[in-house]
Amino acid sequence: MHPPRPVPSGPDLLAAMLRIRAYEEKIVAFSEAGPFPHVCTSVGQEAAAVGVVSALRPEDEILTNHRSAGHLLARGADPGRLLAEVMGRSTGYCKGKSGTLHVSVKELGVILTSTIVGGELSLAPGVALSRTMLGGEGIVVCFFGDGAACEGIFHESLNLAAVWNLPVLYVCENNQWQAFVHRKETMVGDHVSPWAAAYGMDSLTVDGNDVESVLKAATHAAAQVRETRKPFLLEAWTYRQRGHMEPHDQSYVDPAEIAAWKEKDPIDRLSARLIASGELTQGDIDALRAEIRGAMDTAADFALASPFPDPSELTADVYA
Amino acid sequence: MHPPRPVPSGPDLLAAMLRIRAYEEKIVAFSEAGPFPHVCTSVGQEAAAVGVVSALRPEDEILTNHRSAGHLLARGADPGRLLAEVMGRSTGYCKGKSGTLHVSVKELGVILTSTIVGGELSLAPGVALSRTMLGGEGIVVCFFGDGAACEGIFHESLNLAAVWNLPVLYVCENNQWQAFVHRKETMVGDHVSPWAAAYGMDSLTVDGNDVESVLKAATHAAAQVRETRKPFLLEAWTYRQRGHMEPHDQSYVDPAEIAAWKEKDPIDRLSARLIASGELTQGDIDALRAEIRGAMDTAADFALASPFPDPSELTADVYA
Amino acid sequence: MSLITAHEALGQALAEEMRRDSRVLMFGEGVATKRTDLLEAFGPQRVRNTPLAEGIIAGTAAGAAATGLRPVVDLLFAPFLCFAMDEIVNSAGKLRYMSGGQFAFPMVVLAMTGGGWTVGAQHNHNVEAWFVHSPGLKVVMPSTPEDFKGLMKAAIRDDNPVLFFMDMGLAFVPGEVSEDEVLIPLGQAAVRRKGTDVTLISYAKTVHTCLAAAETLAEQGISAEVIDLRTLKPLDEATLLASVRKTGRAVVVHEASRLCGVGAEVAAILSEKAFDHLKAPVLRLTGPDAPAPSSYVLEQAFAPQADAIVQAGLTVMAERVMAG
Amino acid sequence: MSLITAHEALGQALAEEMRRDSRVLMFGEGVATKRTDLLEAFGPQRVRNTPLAEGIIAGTAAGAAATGLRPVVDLLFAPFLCFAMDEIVNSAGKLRYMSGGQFAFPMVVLAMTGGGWTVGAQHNHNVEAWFVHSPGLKVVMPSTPEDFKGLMKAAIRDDNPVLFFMDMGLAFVPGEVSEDEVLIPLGQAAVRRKGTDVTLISYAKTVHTCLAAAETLAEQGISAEVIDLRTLKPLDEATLLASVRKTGRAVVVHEASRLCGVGAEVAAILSEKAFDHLKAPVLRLTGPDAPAPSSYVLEQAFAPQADAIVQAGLTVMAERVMAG
Ligand SMILES: Cc1ncc(C[n+]2csc(CCOP(=O)(O)OP(=O)(O)O)c2C)c(N)n1
Ligand SMILES: Cc1ncc(C[n+]2csc(CCOP(=O)(O)OP(=O)(O)O)c2C)c(N)n1
Ligand SMILES: [Mg+2]
Ligand SMILES: [Mg+2]
Repeated sequence: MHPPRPVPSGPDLLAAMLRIRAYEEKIVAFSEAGPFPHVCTSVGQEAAAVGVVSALRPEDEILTNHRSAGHLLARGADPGRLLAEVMGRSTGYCKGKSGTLHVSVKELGVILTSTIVGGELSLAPGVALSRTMLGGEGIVVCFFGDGAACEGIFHESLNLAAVWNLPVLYVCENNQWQAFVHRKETMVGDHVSPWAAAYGMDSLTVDGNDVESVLKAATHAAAQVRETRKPFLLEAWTYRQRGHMEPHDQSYVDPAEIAAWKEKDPIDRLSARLIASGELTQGDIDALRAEIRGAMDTAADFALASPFPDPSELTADVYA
Repeated sequence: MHPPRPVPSGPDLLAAMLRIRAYEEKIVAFSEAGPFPHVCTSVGQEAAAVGVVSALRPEDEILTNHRSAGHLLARGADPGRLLAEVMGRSTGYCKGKSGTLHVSVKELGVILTSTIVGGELSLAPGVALSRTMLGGEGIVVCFFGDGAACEGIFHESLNLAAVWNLPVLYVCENNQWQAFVHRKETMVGDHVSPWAAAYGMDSLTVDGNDVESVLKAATHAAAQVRETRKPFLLEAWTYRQRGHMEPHDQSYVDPAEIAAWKEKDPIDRLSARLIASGELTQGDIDALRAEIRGAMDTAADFALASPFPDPSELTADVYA
Repeated sequence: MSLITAHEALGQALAEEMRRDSRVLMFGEGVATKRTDLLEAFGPQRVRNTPLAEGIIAGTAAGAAATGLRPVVDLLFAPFLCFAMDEIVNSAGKLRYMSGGQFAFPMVVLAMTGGGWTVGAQHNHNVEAWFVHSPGLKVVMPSTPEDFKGLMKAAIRDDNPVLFFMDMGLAFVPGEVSEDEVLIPLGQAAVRRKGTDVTLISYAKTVHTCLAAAETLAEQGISAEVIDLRTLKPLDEATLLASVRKTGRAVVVHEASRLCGVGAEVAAILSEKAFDHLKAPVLRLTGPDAPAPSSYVLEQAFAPQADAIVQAGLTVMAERVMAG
Repeated sequence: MSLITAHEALGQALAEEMRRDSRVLMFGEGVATKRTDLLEAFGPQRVRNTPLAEGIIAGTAAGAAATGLRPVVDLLFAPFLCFAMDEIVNSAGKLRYMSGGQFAFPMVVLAMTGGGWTVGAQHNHNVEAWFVHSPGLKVVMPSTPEDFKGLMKAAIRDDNPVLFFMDMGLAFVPGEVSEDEVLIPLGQAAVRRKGTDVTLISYAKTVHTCLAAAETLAEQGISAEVIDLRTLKPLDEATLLASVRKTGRAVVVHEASRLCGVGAEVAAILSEKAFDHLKAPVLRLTGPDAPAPSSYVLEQAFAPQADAIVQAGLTVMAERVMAG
C-alpha cells in the first residue's frame, strides 16, 4: 500500500490551472497569428482536469480525448513537448504523428488517447482488465465528454466494466456542448451521471468549475474504485468558454450563456477564495501567472525550434 | 381516427399461440429428420408475440430479429410462405434469399427484419421518422432481445427516439438467454426496462408468459405511443424453452431452470384458465390443436413442393 | 458560370434537391448549426442536428429510406464511418437483397477525408475502397465543385445508398459551376485531358496532381490522358478501357492506401481486359500502407506527388514493348 | 499426425499458447460456454463470456493488448465485425503509429465467414479485404487444419493485431495435423501443388476448389500450380511472383466479392511486377458483387466452382502470346 499522498494546497491547484490556461492562451495566440493546426482548447474546464488528476496516484492510468491538454498538463506533461506535438515536430510526445488530437504520454500513464469520440471509452475496460489480471493497485481514469456519452460505446463500456468489476473511474466533463450541438438537442435530461444507474454503478455530479469540490469528489470516487475495484461515474458540470476548436467561433452560442459561465470561471473563483482567505494576494497571483506565462514562452520557443520529423517517419511505427 | 379494434378473445389468443407452437414443432421435426437450416425457434415465447401483435393496428409497422416466427405468424403471415423462405424456396416471402434469419413481409408491415442483433434497433427510429414526417397514425414496434439491449445501438436508438419524439414501441423479449450466455453474465440487473429511465422514457415489465397480461400491457403502451408520439419500452419477461437454434442443445443450461419455466408455459397457462372459466374444454383445445397442426402439414407440403430460386436470383435485387 | 467552392456546391445541390422533393431531408452532428441557410429554408424537421452517435444516424437514415424518405446524412469524417458500418453495410447495403427486393434505400452518406488539415489518422483515412468492395452500395468521390454539385444531386435522386466522399483538400477550393441545373449521372468517368501516350487514372484531389504531372510530361513530349473516375462504384470500365486500349500505358493514382484499393481494382481490370493493348505494366502510385500522420510535412508526403507521377509516366514510356 | 478439424485445431492452438504464456486470454460471446475445455484448464479469468457487444469486446482487447495482455477475441461471424470497426481499425490499427510507437497491440480477432450454412448475408460476408486495406493490421485466412493451428499460434505470438478468418465451410472438415509443435509464420504462402503452365492463386475454402480444378486440368494435359496465400497481409509477393514468372499465367480465385478484393491486389501486383512474364491476362474468379443469399442452391453458386476454374485455366492457356 502506498502512503497517502499529500493533498494539494489551494495555491498548488491554482498554479496547475494557470498553467493550463496559459498553455491554451499560447495555442490561441498561435491560431490567431496565422495558419495553425485546429486545436480544441479546454479554457474554462481547468478545474475538472486539475481536480481529478490531483486525486490520482502515479500508478494510475489515464485515457483521454481530443480536449486533453488540461489532463496532460495536470499530470505533469512538459508544455514544450506538447506544443511540439501540436506543431508536428519530432520532439513531440508522439514524434509529431499525433498532432493535437491523440496525444498519449505513456511514461506519465496518459495512454491511448483517442480523438474518435468514444474511443477512450472503448479502450478503458481493457486497460483496467490488464490492471486486474497483471496486478498492481492502480486504477484507470477515463475522461470523456457529454457528447461521447451519446455514443453506443458508452453503454457497452460502462456495462462491461460493471459486469466484470473493472477499476475504472469514468469522468464525464459535461461542458454543455458537443462541437456545434448543445447537449439539450442530444439528450433528454441535463446530466449524464444518472445513466450510471442502469449498470448498478455509483455516480456523482460535481460542480466542475470549483476545483476544490472536484478534488474532493474525485478523491472520494478514486478511493472507492481503488478499494472496491468497481467502476464509478463522476460528472463534472462545466463549460468550455471558447468555440469547439481554434480559430474559434461561437456565433451559434447565446452570448448570455457564455457570459453567465464566465462568471463562474474556475480560476477566478479559486483566486477570489484564496485572496479572501488570505492565502494569496492579488500580487502573488499576478506574479504566478507571469511566471507561468514565461514558462510557456520558453515552451513555445522549444517547440518552434524543434525539427520536423524525418520523412522516413511516414512509414515507421506502423507495425511492431 | 380508426374505430377501436375488437379485443381478441381468450380462444383467439390461444389459437394464435398454438399456431406458432405448431409451426415451431414443424421446424423441430424437420431439423431432427436431417440436414435443415439452423432456425432459432420461439417455443415458450408465444405469449409475448401474440400479446403484443394483437394490440396493434393494421397501419402499424413491426421490426423484428432472428427469432421472428411468432411475430410474423401473429401478424398473419402464411406459414407456407414462411417455411418456404426457411427452406430457401422461391415462394418464400423473400424469394428464399433471406432464409430463416431476416424474413420481412412488407405487405403485413413486418419490415426490415435484421439478424444482426441490434439491427432492428438501429432501423426503428428511421421508420418512425417516416411515419412522423409523411403522416399517418401508425406506430412502430421494435422487437429485440435482452442480448440486443447490451449492444451500444440500443442506447443510441432509445436516446434518439426520445430526443426526437418518435413513436416507437420498443419490446424487449427478455428470455433470460443470449445465445450461449445467460443474461446474468451480461448485465448487472435482471431487467432491461429500468434502462428506459436514462432517456426519460416510460417503461413496464410484464409477465411475458401470460398472454392476457401482455395484451393488456401492450395495448396500454401502444395507446400511449400512439397518442404522445413518444417512445415506450415494454419488457416481456419470458423464456425460450429450446436451445438457441435447431438442432437444439441445452446442455449448458440448468435442467431445473428449464423445468421451472416449462411450468409457466404460456399455452398451458391460458388453456388451464380457459378450461377453468368454462370458455373451452380440453376437447375443444385438442381439436383446435389438431386442426392447426393439419394446417401446418399443408404449409410444409407447399414449401417442400416449391421450387428453388432461379440461378439468376443470385445477382438480382442487389440494386434498385 | 459562377466561382464557388465544393462546400458551397454541396449546399446548392442540397438546397435544390430539397426544394424539388419534399422527401429529402438532412441530418447529422451539427448539420442544423452549420447549414443555417438550409435550416431557414426547409425548417427543423428537414434539417436536423443529431446526438453524437454515427450508428444511429446511419441506421435512422436506412430505416427512413426504406419507408419513404430520402435522407442525406453527414457523418463528418470518414473514420467515423467505422461506427456506422453495420448500418451502412449490413442494413442499407444488404436488406434490399435479403428481403427479395421488398425495400429500396435511397440515401446519401456524406463524409470528408484526405490530407490537408493535419488532423491525423482518426479524422483522415481514405476508406472508399471498403464500400466499393461491399454489395448494394454506390461510391462517389468528386474532384471539382461542378462535380460535387452534379453528383450530389444525382446521388440524392438515386434509389440506392450512395457513399459520398469529400476530399478535405478540395472543400474550399473554388471552381466554375454552371448556372444551369447540373446533374452528373453516377457511373461516368470524365476525361480531364486528352492524350495518346499514357493514361493517368485518378479521382478526387490527386486528379489535380495528375493534371499537373501531365503538363510536365507534355513539356517532355509525352502526351498524357487524364481520367477522373468520379464515381468509384459503379466504375466506368468503358471509358477506362477505351483510353488504355488507345495509349497502351496506365498509371493509377490515389491517396488511399495501396493494398486492395481502387487502384488495385483498376489495374486488375486493365490487365484482364486491355491485356493485349498494354505496352507496359500498370503502375500504381498510392498513399503508403500507414495511418495518416498529423505533422504537416509528413501529411504532405502521404499523397502521391506530381513528380512521382511524372517519373511513373517516364518509366512506362521507357518500358520496352514486351514479347511474352 | 492426427486427424482433426479446423475447429479442434484452433482449440489446440489456443490451449498450447495459453499454457505457454499466461498473458494470453480469450473472450467473446459464448466463448466460455463453448470452449469448456479451455475454461476448465485456464479458469474464468482467462476464458470469459462477454455481453453481446462487439465494439467493447474489440475495444477491450485493444486496451488490454496495449497494456500487457495478449487477448484473443471471438467475434463469431465476420459481418459482426461491422460493430467493431472503430476499435479494430481506428484504435488497434492506428494507435501504435499515432502514439509514435509507444504502444503495441498483440491481439487476435477471430471471425467466421463463407458459405455452407445458409445463414445469409448478415452472417456470411467475406470482408477480409477491408482489413488488408487498413494499416497496422495483419490478416490470416487458412485452408487446412494444420494451418489453422500453426497460424493461430503465430498470430497469438505476433505483436500486432491479427484478423483471423475461419471459412465456415472448413470448420468441421478433418485434416492431418502434426503431433509436434506447429508454428506457421505469418506472411508465407504455400505451394499446394506444383505445376508449370498456369498458377491458380487462392486462399481458404477455394484452395480446395483450385486443387480439384488442377486435377481436371492435369487430365487435359495442363499443369497447374496451386498457391494458397494463407496470410493475406502481409502478402507473400515473392512466392506469387516466382510462380507466375515461371508459368506466365495466373487465375486468382476467392469467394469474396470481386471489386477491390484480394484478387484485385494480386492481379495488380502480378501485372506490375511480372508483366514481362505474363502470357495471358490475369483472370479473377470471385463471388459476385451481391450479398450472400441464404437459399442453399444460390449459396452454392456464390463461390467460384471447379468447372469455372478449369474453364479459366483453359482460357489463359488458349490465349495467344501477345505482342504489344
Ligand atoms: C466518432 C466521432 N464522431 C464525431 C467526431 C467529431 N467531433 C470531435 S469532438 C466532437 C464533440 C465532442 O463532444 P463531447 O464529447 O461533449 O466533448 P467536448 O468537445 O465537448 O469536450 C465531435 C462531434 C469525432 N471526433 N469522433
Ligand atoms: C451483432 C451480432 N452479434 C452476435 C450475433 C450472434 N447471435 C445471434 S442471436 C444471439 C443472441 C441474441 O440474444 P437476444 O438478443 O437476447 O435474443 P434471443 O436469441 O434470446 O431471442 C447472438 C449472440 C448476431 N447475430 N449479431
Ligand atoms: Mg461536451
Ligand atoms: Mg435473449
